Amino acid sequence: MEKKQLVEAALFMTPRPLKEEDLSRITRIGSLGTIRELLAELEKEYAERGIRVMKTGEGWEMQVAPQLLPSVARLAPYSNLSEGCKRTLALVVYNEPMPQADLIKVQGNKAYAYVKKLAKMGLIRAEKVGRTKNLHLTSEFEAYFGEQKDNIKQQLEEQYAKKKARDDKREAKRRAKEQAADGTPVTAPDVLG
Amino acid sequence: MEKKQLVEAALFMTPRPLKEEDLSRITRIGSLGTIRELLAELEKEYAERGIRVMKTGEGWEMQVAPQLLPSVARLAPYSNLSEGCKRTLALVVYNEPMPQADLIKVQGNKAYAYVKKLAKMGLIRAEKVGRTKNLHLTSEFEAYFGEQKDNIKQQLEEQYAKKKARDDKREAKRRAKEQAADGTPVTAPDVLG
Amino acid sequence: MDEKELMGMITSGYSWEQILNQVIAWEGMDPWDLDLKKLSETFMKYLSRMDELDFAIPAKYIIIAAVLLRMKSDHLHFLEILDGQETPEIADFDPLDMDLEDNGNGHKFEVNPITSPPKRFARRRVMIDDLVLALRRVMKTQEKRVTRHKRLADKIKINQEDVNKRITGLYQRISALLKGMKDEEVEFSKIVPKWNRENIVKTFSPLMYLENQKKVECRQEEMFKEIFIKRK
Repeated sequence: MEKKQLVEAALFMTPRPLKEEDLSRITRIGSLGTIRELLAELEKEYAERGIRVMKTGEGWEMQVAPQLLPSVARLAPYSNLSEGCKRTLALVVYNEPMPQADLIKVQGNKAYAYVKKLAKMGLIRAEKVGRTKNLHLTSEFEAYFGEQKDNIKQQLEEQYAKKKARDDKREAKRRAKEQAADGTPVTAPDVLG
Repeated sequence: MEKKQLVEAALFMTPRPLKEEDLSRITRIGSLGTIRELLAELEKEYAERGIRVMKTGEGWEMQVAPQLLPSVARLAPYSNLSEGCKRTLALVVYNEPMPQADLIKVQGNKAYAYVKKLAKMGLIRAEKVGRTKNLHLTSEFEAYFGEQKDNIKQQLEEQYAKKKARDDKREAKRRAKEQAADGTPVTAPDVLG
Repeated sequence: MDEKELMGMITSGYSWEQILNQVIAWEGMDPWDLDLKKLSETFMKYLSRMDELDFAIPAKYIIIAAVLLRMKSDHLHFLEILDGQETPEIADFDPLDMDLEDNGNGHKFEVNPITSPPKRFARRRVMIDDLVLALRRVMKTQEKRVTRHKRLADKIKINQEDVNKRITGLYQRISALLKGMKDEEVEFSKIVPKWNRENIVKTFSPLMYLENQKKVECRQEEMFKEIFIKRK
């Protein structure tokens, strides 16, 4: 009985899916057979509950029953990140270690508040380098997204490259059209005008 | 049935305790009476499990059963108390009943906020003694740790003594090494310098 | 403002208005065009130094600090609105190329904000182990504080045996000075042989004994300023 509770507690606590071997190590239950039996029991016991014990490609985890997710998703701790914070986070992913000064150049002074908020949440940390600060991602960041930061970075880069390609194409089309219309190159409008 | 699952899912998802009113809003179950009934059912259903549905001064939450926590704690390194609050709580356990004035001497004025937070959680309570206050541990504190406070105190004292002995030994070694290195005792830097 | 000026200000016992005036003068600011950022920063520096040295910080100072910071933040916000067009905004930024100087080529790129999945993140309860560590850290801080005070005290060694000698010596010196000057009061600064920390302490402590024994009477009109000593 105690053993099953231990497996249950581990699944509840972990921020990422656990393999049967991980569970064996954590619970000190040597036999993988026993682990599998306990998992099967738990899966069954939770089948009709609001939370589920389920196996995904990465291992075993506890999740909200899928049909209930929309109702409770906003309770998740980081879903309330503002757009600004998300951008700060994206920039740090791209450029880690990112000098805070560069971030401020890009996002303006409000970025100080984003950095503070993200640091408080434990997603990034600032490291003093001489008189300036460098921003790094934390292990909590990885735990939260459930992936290595390099993977997240790669995904972002791919998404970005696709978006840029689309934008470039659209821009090229627009220019071609404009040039065809009056034959003169377009100049930027006077800012003061 | 669906209603209870929703409450369960919300308790699972939330990073902070939820009040009955919060749960009513999230689940769109208007009646607080119904919410309370569902919570009582859940509390009972989880009573023997590896995770528990429990109430503190701040509201309802789902947590690992206290006696299993040490086995799975390292899966989630982030606790729900700030460093300052942890220090206050440790001092109160160590010195109960602890005069609030003594606490302020050690932790400074910020300790007022920690006392307030811990009192709100129901872990400590302040008792007026003449013009000052004494801080005590509560029965909720015992429920939180799943042990009698005398046991907790004893464990804290023993573990602390061990840790201090280790630290002192290390410090003595370091000093001996330093003195051997240059033969002169180390002096503090000038305060104004 | 350097450390010496800061210390001078702390021991001056100035009001907050006087301190702000001093900061403005020292930093060479134009009173009609104040650098709020600098002003609030220096004032905060002043407060934190006071705090470090264990001086009581008047509540008024804290209010002033809060007002200054508020003004500073309002000001920054205002600036942001003002030059919003010139601030390189996120939209102009190519995340793969941090060359910020060269982003005026007409292309507008969006950084994909990270989308946060609705994922739970367990925060566990505190265990006894956590309390042990917390207790150790708080005790260590306390130990350090005590050692620091002790080290400071050690720097000025007062030999208990000659305390009495020094009390009588000081009393004679005060009497002689008062007689010689044909005056009622003598200033503390005149009875300290050489104005340094050690001598100040070595004169001040027997003076307190004399005051306690009701042999002299001391008065001080302003904190940290001159002490006037009278025989009783």
